[in-house]
Amino acid sequence: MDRRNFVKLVGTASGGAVTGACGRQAEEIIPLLVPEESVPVGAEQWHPSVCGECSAACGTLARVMASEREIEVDGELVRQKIAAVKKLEGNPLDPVSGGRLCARGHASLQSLYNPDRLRGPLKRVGPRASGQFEAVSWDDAIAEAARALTGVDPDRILFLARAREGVRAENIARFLDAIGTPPATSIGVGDFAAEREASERVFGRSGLPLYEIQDSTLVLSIGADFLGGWTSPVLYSRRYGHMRQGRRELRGRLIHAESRFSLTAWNADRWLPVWPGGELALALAIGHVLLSEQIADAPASVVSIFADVDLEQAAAASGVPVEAIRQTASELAQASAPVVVAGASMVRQNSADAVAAAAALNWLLGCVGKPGGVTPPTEPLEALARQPGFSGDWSERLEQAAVVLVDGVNPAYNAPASQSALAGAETVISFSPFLDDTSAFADLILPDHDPLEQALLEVPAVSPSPSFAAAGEFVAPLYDSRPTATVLSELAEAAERPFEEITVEEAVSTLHSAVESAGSGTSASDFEAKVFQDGGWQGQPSRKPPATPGALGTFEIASKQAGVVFQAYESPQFGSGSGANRPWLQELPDPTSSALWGLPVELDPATAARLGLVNGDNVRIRSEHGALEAPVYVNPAAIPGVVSMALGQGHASYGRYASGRGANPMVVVGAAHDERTGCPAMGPTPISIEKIAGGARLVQFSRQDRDLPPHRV
Amino acid sequence: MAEQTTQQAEQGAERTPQWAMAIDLDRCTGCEACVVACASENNVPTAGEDQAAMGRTKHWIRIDRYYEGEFPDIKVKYRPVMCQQCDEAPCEPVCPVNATYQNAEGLNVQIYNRCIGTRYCANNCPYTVRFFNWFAPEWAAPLNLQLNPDVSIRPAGVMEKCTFCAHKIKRAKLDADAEGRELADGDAQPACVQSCPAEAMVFGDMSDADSKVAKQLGSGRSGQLLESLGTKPRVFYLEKAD
Amino acid sequence: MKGRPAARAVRLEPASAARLSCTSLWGEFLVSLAMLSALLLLVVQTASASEQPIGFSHTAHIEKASMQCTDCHEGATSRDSAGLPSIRKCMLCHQFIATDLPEVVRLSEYWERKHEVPWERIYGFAKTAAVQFRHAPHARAEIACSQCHGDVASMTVAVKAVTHTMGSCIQCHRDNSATDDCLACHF
Amino acid sequence: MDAIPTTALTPDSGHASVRADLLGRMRGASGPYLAGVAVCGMIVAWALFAWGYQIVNGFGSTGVRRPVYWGFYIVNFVFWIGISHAGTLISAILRLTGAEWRKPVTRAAEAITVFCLMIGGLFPLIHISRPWFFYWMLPYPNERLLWPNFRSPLFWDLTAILTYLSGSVIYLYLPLIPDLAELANHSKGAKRRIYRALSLGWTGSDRQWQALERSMKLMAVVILAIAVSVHSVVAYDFSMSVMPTWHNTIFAPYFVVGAIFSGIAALVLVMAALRKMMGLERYLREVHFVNLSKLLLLMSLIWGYFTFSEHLTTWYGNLPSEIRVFQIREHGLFGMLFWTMVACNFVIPFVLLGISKLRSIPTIAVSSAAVLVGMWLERFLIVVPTLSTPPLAAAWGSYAPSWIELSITAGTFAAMVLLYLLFVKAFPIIAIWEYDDGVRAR
Repeated sequence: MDRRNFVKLVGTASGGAVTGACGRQAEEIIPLLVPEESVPVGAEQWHPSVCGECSAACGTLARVMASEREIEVDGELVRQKIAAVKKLEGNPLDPVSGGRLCARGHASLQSLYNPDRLRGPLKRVGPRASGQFEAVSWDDAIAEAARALTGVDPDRILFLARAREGVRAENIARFLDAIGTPPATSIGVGDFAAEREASERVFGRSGLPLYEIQDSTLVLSIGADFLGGWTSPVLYSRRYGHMRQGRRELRGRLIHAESRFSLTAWNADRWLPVWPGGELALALAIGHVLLSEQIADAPASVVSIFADVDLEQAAAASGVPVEAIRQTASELAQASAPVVVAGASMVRQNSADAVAAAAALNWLLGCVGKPGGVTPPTEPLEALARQPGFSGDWSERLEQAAVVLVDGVNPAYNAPASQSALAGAETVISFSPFLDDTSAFADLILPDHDPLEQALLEVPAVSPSPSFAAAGEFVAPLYDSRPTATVLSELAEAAERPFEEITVEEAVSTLHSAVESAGSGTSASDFEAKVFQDGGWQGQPSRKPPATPGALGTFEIASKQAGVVFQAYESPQFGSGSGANRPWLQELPDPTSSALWGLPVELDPATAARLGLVNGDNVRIRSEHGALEAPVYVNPAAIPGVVSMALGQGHASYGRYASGRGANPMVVVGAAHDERTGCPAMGPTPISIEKIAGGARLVQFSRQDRDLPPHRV
Repeated sequence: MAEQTTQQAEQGAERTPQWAMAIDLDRCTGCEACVVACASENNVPTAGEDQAAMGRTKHWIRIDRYYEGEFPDIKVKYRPVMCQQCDEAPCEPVCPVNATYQNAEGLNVQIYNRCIGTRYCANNCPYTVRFFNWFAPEWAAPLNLQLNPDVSIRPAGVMEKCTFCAHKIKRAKLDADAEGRELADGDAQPACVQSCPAEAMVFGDMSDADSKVAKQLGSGRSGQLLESLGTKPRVFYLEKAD
Repeated sequence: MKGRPAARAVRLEPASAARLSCTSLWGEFLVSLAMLSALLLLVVQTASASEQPIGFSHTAHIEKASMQCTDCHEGATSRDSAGLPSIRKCMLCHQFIATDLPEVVRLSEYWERKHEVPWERIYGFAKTAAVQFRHAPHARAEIACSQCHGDVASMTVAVKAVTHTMGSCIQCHRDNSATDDCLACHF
Repeated sequence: MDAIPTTALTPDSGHASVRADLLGRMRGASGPYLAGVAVCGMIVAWALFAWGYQIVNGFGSTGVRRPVYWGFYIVNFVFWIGISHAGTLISAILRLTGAEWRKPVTRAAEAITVFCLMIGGLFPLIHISRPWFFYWMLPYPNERLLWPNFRSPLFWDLTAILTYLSGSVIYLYLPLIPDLAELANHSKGAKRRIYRALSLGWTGSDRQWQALERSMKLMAVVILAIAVSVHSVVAYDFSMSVMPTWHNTIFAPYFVVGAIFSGIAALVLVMAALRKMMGLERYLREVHFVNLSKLLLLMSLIWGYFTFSEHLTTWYGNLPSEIRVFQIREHGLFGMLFWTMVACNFVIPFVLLGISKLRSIPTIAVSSAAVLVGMWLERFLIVVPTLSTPPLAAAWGSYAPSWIELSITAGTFAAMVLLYLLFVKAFPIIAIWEYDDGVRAR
């Protein structure tokens, strides 16, 4: 009972009289500004938009209604009538979302209305990562950023961006061309570098293949948690639903191989627990057994990689018994429409090879380009082909960079080792709308609009047909933020470099000419109107000649690591960590542990028993790279000796809901990476575990892991 | 209920839809999209860590998940659980002020402003799907801009729960009325059903034999949660077919 | 009521209320108590009768300028809420018409400050009542505006001519055989 | 029953001296008495503050949570309503059976009833989160055409408790009338006028005596029925639900037995305290304690039998949802409380009261205190374990009271003591005329 509450309590006794006499509510006394245009009260409008949470780029519909907010204008508090987004739903016309949306998509609304969004550009005043900034004007901020950019060797400028294809990426590419800097790179988060590299080898095409699981009778997924995240969770969930119950009298089956009991493993008829890093061995072993049951005319280059596999050795390395491998292979061989979904939801040191070997199984099964099989990647939309590719040497480039520009990624969180480089760079410029782990290192923060506040055109990572999702502007920006494309053009102007921004409208008309050449017969204006009305465009599924495998290379099976290992994974609700500042997601039970407002370290029961740990005890996890402390959740489905932890918490800075909450598993994982692509790995990392007193609490929505035995014991 | 409604239809009386939901557990992936969609649609506030630690979060819909077996032969059994909209709802008779009742369309209704807060209904709900407003809900500005004006903000001290998105049903009816047509199957979609990526949930009028939900109920896999209690839920689960 | 299944009869039907009320001394006492408090409420309300920032005359606009209610309260027949017009709408005419009237001068003062007129609401429901009122269906049912708002056309500054209580809502719903399901309004 | 020897009364207790003695004890206030009133008053004030805090800040300031939506308040409610059975029931039974030894005991018992009901009846008000709408539970004609739900056990509760309270007030008041007249004769000024008014013109005529006797007999019968029904209705709050182990046919009689059991224990404790503090050894003699202890032992046995039956049937029935509650209640955290309850309610009374050598006023008082603790625990173990283990395991939870509930609980015990302290100074705690009667009968 503090003083404030006491006053409140005493106040209620006499309070009735006061409010009764007052008559008018406080909100009516604050003047209401005349709006720019009238927003009808009590009427709803639906505007198409594009979800910016993950690479799937789902087309969405935003429900917009009149609302009111209080702002300060010239020191006076006034009310302002605004159009506010009330809800997001999937856009039924969008080929990816099909009118559906995942938890993260719904919660992206809390990015738009997050109380911790930056109100305008900021300039650092304290030491790096101290969080001390002062507000500056856009003019000053841009002038200062331009000075920083012009003063250095263009090769020492590094632009870190999200791996998303679209107008934004195109503008970034144009800007970097203008200042003579190498292309932007993503940081190995959500860019599926391993999958893309494997696709080049296995299907001879760049991009991501599309798995037609909706028509499959048996799906084997190796390393791809396609229901809990991965490339396009909504699209694959829709297809999964159809596979199970969408066809008359035909129920597809799912076998899932992963080192974690993920959402996809939940749904599988059988889960093959693979030792982390053993996915390659498993794929090779299954292929080897399939060869003996040869069912399709597979290209020789594919057959060769499976021919010389030592089954016993591969089984040992994967942690899956030979018997289970044989059974899985024979089920695949017998299935009428099998498919192998190959992915690396958790990147390993051999992920590109593992994905390639798993994807190559589809050649053995003869399901490449078949219904219910896998469709090799289609050609990207030419006008927008320039997405920030992932370059494996990004961290070295970061070390040497004088100026670092960061847009849409959070290296300080996802690759904690990069913090020293960020701290050492001459200038760090961030476009983040939040004071997150990385923008805390920035000298200048030039906050972007929220995706819902700007025109967008994005190309989904995978789509049933060539398509893009597009959105016009429909709500006014809440704050003094600016779209990054505009800022880039202003930067180029200030630096006196030739830069021509491509707007979404221009991109649409460029794309129209591409479509027109295919003979669609619509006029440019009709096309544009339809794009913005429907929220995008989709073409006919391409009928390219069947793909052929490229050079697959050699595959080496590494033996299983001994001891207890640690792996990090992208949680279904927080993704790579960006969801942590949405209260809805913080209060959404973690599927595995049912944890709220925090994420535990997941241990198997045997290891937990050995260390004397029960749910809620705190541990210190130590690897050669670093240590973290977190509460424990004893996961009945964890592989003995494999300790997992979801990404999401452990932000040093990310607003009131995420800052200082929980631990960042990447601290322990360290800087290991996929050897072919350089993509940062998420384990396995050898660790030691030690029980500690006190620490953070484990808040669970449901504390019962099991439906208790129905009868007395 | 259903029989009577059929009779009415035969007599040509004005049709009263009988709302029901079917959840296909063979499709449900446990992704929790419905949980956030529900919170977004229905102005369900978050409780914060301290209150969550006490078990005071509000999840009008939740995923109950239970592990079965031991590693490596482990399975997980899960299902979305929301107010089951029982025909014989145990929560209804115990409320001393009639703040909760079943309406003619089979909705188990909670009238917020009638509630005096005995919390008896929540105790007597075998599904534990009723949630109490321990404090007045708060949204840090500008999160309040998201609030749906179609759904009342519940004051402190009253009970709340899944309404089958009664406001969306209402809206669908008014829209149909304004357009001078009958309510069609699929016009009214609760937020959870609308969002479900795996299309596991179907909602509609179970007294209409042609509705999607009626067809799902006849699929042979249909059952109810805690069926033996005789609460006659309007939420039907189509069990996994393996 | 026709569409209600018989099983619902078990539920408390407010019909029984009419029968029970006023049959006992106890009832009479309470009714007189209620009347007394209603009177008191009326006195209090009249005493604190709202003063609008601008003495807007409904009569002048309806009778003299032959405007319709829906010219300003646009949503009254088509949307959830009738809506108060923005000053933008007032100024469409009053930039040119009757600019010298003192009330119009006050209006343009607001306009110059870019502020809406802080009209005082005279109808509406307390937030705690959790009432979701929709204008459109009432308009479709051909309920005249005056039924709930009185004869506004003859008023200068609108005054609360009809007290909206749950009793008055229910009474009208019953008279018109509209639904008396609580959920019709409270959700 | 009337074979109880009246020799328990001292031979020298003449009419005049008894009257003078008992009236004398009402006058003046010692230091410890005033200190007691002050301390209790402060605790009650603190509890009222806690209640206010709860109302202003929201019900969330208590420790109640999902799924344990009922906590200490309902436990206290059942506990106090249970104790309230002390008076009326015991005094009515003894009055109807003509047990002469009852005479110094009845007033103390009846006062317990009224005070406990006042306190217990307050708990539903404290327990609901919007107490300002409490009147919605009353059936009154209103323009909204809304009625309370007559099917709700909580409505039955309200009806039953209001009936019981009014009945027991009358039952306490009737035998007070002759004493009030006596008091009026012995006091002056305003006090005299008040006592005079309260005595309703009592002159002591034969007609009045007959009317009093008749109405008391009638009230004794009526109150017996009400008392049994009240606690049955309290039990129905639980047994009408669908919750595992609550939905139980044994609950109504089980609760009535428990109520009488705790009522006797409370009465014994109050008597022991009065005897010690007011020096009433002359009136409240060992025989009263011994007789009551026999009743207590009997109730302990019946309680033990009911508890055994309840648990046996649950265990044997082995219904999945019930057996979980059973397990959670008999083991672990709740298990400790459970076995404490068994010790308090059965083992201690059985040993201390069953073995005649051990039976004395102190041991009887100790057993009674144990029984009160045990019975409070019993109610806690009925309310909380069931609620924390609802049928769907995913919704299981726990409960711990906050300072608010603890303060209010402490406050109600203080309120009980306070009311009693005030009562003994305003009214003779032993019915003078009845006692007189007893003496005269001898």
